[in-house]
Amino acid sequence: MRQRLARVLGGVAILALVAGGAAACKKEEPTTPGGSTVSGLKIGFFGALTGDAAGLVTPGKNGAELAIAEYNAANPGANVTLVPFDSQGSGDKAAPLATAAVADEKIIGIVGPAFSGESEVANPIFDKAGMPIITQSATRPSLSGKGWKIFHRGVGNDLSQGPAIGRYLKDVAKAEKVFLVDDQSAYGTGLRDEVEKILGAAVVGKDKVTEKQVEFGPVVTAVKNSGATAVFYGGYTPEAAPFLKQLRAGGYKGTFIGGDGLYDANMLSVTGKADVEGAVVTCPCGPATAAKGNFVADFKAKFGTDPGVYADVAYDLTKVFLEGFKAGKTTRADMQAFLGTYNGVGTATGVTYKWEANGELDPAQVSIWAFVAKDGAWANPQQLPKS
Amino acid sequence: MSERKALLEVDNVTLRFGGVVALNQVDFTLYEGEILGLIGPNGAGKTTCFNAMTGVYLPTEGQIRFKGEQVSGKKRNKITKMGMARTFQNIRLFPEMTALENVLVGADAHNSTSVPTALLRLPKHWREERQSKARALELLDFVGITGRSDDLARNLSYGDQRRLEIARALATNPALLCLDEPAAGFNPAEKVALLELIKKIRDSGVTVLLIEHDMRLVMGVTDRIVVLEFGRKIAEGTPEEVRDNPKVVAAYLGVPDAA
Amino acid sequence: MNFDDLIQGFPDLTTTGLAQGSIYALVALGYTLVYGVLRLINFAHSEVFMFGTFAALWTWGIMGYDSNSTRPDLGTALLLILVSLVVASLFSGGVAMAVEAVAYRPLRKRNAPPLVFLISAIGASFVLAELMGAFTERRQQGIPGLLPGEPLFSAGGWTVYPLQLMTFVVALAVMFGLDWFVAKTRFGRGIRAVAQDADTAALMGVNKGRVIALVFLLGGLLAGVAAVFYSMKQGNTRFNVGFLIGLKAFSAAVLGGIGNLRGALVGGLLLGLVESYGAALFGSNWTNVIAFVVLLVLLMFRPTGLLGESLGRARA
Amino acid sequence: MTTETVKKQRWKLNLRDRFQDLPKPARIAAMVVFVVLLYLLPTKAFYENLGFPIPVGSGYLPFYTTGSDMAGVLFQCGYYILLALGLNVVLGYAGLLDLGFFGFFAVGAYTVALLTSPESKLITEYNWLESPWPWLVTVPIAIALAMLSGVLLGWPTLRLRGDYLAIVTLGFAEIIRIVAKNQDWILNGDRGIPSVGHPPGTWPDGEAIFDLEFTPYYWLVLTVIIAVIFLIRNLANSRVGRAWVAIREDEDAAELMGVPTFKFKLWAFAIGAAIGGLSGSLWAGQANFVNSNTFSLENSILVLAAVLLGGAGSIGGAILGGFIVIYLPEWLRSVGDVFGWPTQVEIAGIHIDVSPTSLRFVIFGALLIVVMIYRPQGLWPNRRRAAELKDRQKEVAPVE
Repeated sequence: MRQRLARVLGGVAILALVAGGAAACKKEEPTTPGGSTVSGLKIGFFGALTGDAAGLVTPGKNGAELAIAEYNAANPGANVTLVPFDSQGSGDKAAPLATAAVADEKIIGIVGPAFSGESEVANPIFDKAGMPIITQSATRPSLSGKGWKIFHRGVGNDLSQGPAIGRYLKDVAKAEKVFLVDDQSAYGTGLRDEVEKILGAAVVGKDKVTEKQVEFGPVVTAVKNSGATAVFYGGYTPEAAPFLKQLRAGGYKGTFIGGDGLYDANMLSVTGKADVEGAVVTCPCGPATAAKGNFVADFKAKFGTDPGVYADVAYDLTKVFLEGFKAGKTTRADMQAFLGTYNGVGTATGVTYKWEANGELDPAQVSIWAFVAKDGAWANPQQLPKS
Repeated sequence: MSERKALLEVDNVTLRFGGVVALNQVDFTLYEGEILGLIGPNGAGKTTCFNAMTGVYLPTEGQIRFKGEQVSGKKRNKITKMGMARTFQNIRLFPEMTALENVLVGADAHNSTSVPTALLRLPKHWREERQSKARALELLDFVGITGRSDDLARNLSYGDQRRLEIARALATNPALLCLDEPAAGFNPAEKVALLELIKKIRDSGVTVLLIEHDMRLVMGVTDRIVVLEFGRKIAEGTPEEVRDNPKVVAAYLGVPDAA
Repeated sequence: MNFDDLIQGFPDLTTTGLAQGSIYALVALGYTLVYGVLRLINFAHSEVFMFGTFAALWTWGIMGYDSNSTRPDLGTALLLILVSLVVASLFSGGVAMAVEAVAYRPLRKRNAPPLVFLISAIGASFVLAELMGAFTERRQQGIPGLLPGEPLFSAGGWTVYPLQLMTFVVALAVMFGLDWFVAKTRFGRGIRAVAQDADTAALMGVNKGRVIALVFLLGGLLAGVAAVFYSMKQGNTRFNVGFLIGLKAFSAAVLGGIGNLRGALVGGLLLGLVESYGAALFGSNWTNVIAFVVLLVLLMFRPTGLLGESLGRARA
Repeated sequence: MTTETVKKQRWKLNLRDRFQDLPKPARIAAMVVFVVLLYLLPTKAFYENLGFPIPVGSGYLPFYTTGSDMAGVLFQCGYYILLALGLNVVLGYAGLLDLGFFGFFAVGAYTVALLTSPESKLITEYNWLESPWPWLVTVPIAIALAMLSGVLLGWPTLRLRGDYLAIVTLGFAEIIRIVAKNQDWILNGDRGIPSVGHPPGTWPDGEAIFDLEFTPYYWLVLTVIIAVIFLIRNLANSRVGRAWVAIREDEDAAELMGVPTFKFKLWAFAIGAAIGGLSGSLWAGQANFVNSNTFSLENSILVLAAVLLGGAGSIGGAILGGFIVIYLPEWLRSVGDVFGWPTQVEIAGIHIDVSPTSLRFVIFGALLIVVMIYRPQGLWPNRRRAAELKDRQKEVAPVE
């Protein structure tokens, strides 16, 4: 009996496969061959959409989806689609996905790869195929030095932000005893190194945490024992929020500062209004503009949640590609050329996107701003001096 | 048989588990070429004694010497290699291996093929494999389960499993074969066949230590008998001597089993 | 190596360690109960715990408390905790029983070998975690601080917070309750009977299926209790929090002697303390390494854990 | 009932026994054809000529993973199959439950990365090396180091009983990962080691064979798998294999029959580790970049699932299992659009992503449960195991 059931299941599976083939037959090609139409173009989104790191990347994918939905609504018949490439954040999955993305000729550009590690694997493949990419969150400085022509970075790298945080602590917060914590990610460590260079002897203690860590009791104890008046956290919201919460619960009352990895709504909501109050984040992106107000509201309307980390950046970068489509850049080469000369301000982030030859944002355009959590919102934008 | 050579000496062995004394100064010697019966009522310490000999337990006091060498504390597989093999009271074959493979595991005790040799199929592998296989088939034949070499051990009949266990033990080329209640669960006809087999084994030059419950079997085949009760040796001698020993009669033959 | 931190912070590290260890112990009991009865590492137990954290989060949300709320007064806080304890326990217990019914019972009926259970458990764990991930969009969600944030007690560098005390006390109470339950009640006898010898117990009239379901329910209830305290302590939860806690709790169970209820308590607390001290000494990123090295070394010398195994032989 | 039994036997005859009954040349010919087919798997044309009608311009092909490069997926399958083969020696033959098997993969991958990358800290910081070594030279070193780590792990731990061994091995893999995670040490943590060397060789036109294109890597790993299968079979059908099975069946009896159990358990660990390390070194040769993200515990679990899904103790099972755990989730990426499955549903104002891509692990997990319930011996079981499990099922389950 069981055997029979098992065989029936097997049969069903085979039928499903065949049906897959048959269903595929029924599908008709939506666009006419010849390529005169701009309908049906695709943008890839490359990053961890499932797995542990997905929380850092899915908001960005939603941002990109929002941008495309808005574009399709405004341009009937454009029919742009977003193709997600779920790398699970790990290098071993990234390469076949990149190869598949390259193979789909309708894909004209890629937003991502989200992390620096997978960038190292995927970007050579994109480069060989001439597929323009703009990453929203891979901030490892060395990525721009690898000679990839297609590489564009939509945010400042670690070198632009780290020193600014250090100077903020030194000059604005006037902290004399600083405790540095990082999450051992390339991003977190990169920032910590730069901050440490600026602060020098003011660093009274250091500790490392690790991704997915939830218990920060020993770090809290160490911070309190060091007598630090400021804590720098290099890393992302998922660990920073509980860490800050436990710091406050442990009676720590000093400054808490982090980079743009913490600049998102989750940092506010997960930590909670009371505990996050006074926390400072920096970001190589501008303060809220009127347009940005729309972004947050639109995002919430579409997805039912506040935009998470990098949602705004991905939204703006997707729009850069969409502008390219609008300008008739429907091949990868055209798009690459288009990005090379692009100069415009993102509506969600307020960043001016203008790329140098190596793919970095024009340093003149990168300004680092600091925001302070106040009443459950990021407030008091303040531009930090460049040196 | 005037100059008898000692093969196994159990020298004043005491074994305690916590407060329980399982063996109390047990002392006997096993000579080459004989069949020695180790008997006693249930719980007398037969299997414990057995386990101490084969290295499963370490005696608390006393010594066990095999071919003049101390056994206690040696690794169990080393003891087997020295020439002591055993079967189990509750059959412990490798159920998912074929009968032939079971015997081969025993034969492997004296082979030295290890990973590098097997990996590259060096000549040594082939030679040992050929020799062992021939020997194993011979042994299956010897114990009388010739045709079943490719059957899984678990699929053999109970009696064949017992025989296979003996073949597996013989494959290790023992000087001493210890049989732990080999006739348990047998009908009279099977017991007779087993008796013949045990004699045949002895005639092939292997000394046999037989732990048995069935008096008739023990009387019929053994040269000498050692009787244990409550962990102590209460008698030792030829079957006739033992049978007439009042202590034994009281302790053992009085029980219903004697019938 | 940072001995200063260890010495200076010793009292505080001890309290944090014990509070964390209490949570490990509660989860470890779930592993130990199931292992004691079925000789099975219930891999999906970590997800049962994770569902508990969300049950607590949603309960508080429905009652009007999210991470942005101000702390309620003590009475309200206790009420909230009580309600969430009930809801989360029942929810986790239900999930645990569902896992048993879907992933294990059919295998038991077929008398499958232990490794097959392990894979089924891994499958169940994937399904539960990823379903919750899809349902919550893999977002981390904040959990309100309920108990007063001021120290209960602070003297000479030793601070104790209400939550820490409560975690510890409740965990101990629950565990003594369980110990009593297993030792003294009819159900408990059934559990011990099945743990010792399932077949004989069945012959003696113990309903094995019901005992096993009960064991899963108990494990789930305890995981739910742990989930509530964990949620309050960490102040957030996510679909993937189960794995690490599960791993630690399982280690704790092994440390104490798997299958042994008191062993789970001892193992949990010990692991909490070791991690706390170790993190101060070597840095928090080495926490897991320290935990595993301690486990390894201990198993070298006591191969069946501190208190030895066996639920069946737990003293009546 | 009887007809069913008869039918089943005939069905069985058709598959396995009939193959066995073929004359030897025919068997060899069939194997050769099969192997050639395996080498053709990455080519898209192969799927277009499978007999399914192919729609013009449609993205979907039956069995082809359109969401991810087919050759790339096959290469991943390849090194997972190797891992599964390695774990199969440890778990399937010797019966040792190793939950941290991916740790050996990490050892292999890092060894290759450290020795072949010009940006390795061995060169840039410690000056141990003058210049990077070629990939081919580092592979044996990687295997040897993985083997060594297997022995070092096994030496103290193999005395432990099954479940304890499981947790200890789990701990081992976790320790490797945390050590790898540490930025300041030689492995460079999350920043990783870029520009890892590739296998040697150039096409006639001077282009490197092993570059970004996946197909050659797949061919390489396939060749290695075939070689490894031969070697494992050599072991399995020898004194070593018999000793392993005997240990798995009854360790005490095996020892009393003269099997040096500890030695052979250690060998099983070492062989498994070596294959794991080999797999890691092949992956590193392709990956170009190695960092700590790859070595999560979930991967160890996945390998374990592969072995048991396929059928422990069976080489064919390990291959099938290793293939399925990678291929199935990847294939699911591409089937969603075909059936018109919605990508999102809204329940009570919450948007839930229900695309097969996002739910593929739910599906995979459910499949694990279903397979274990209906085929506990695995999909392609060792014949003996299957027999044993059937017997177990027949034994009366106690009254519930």
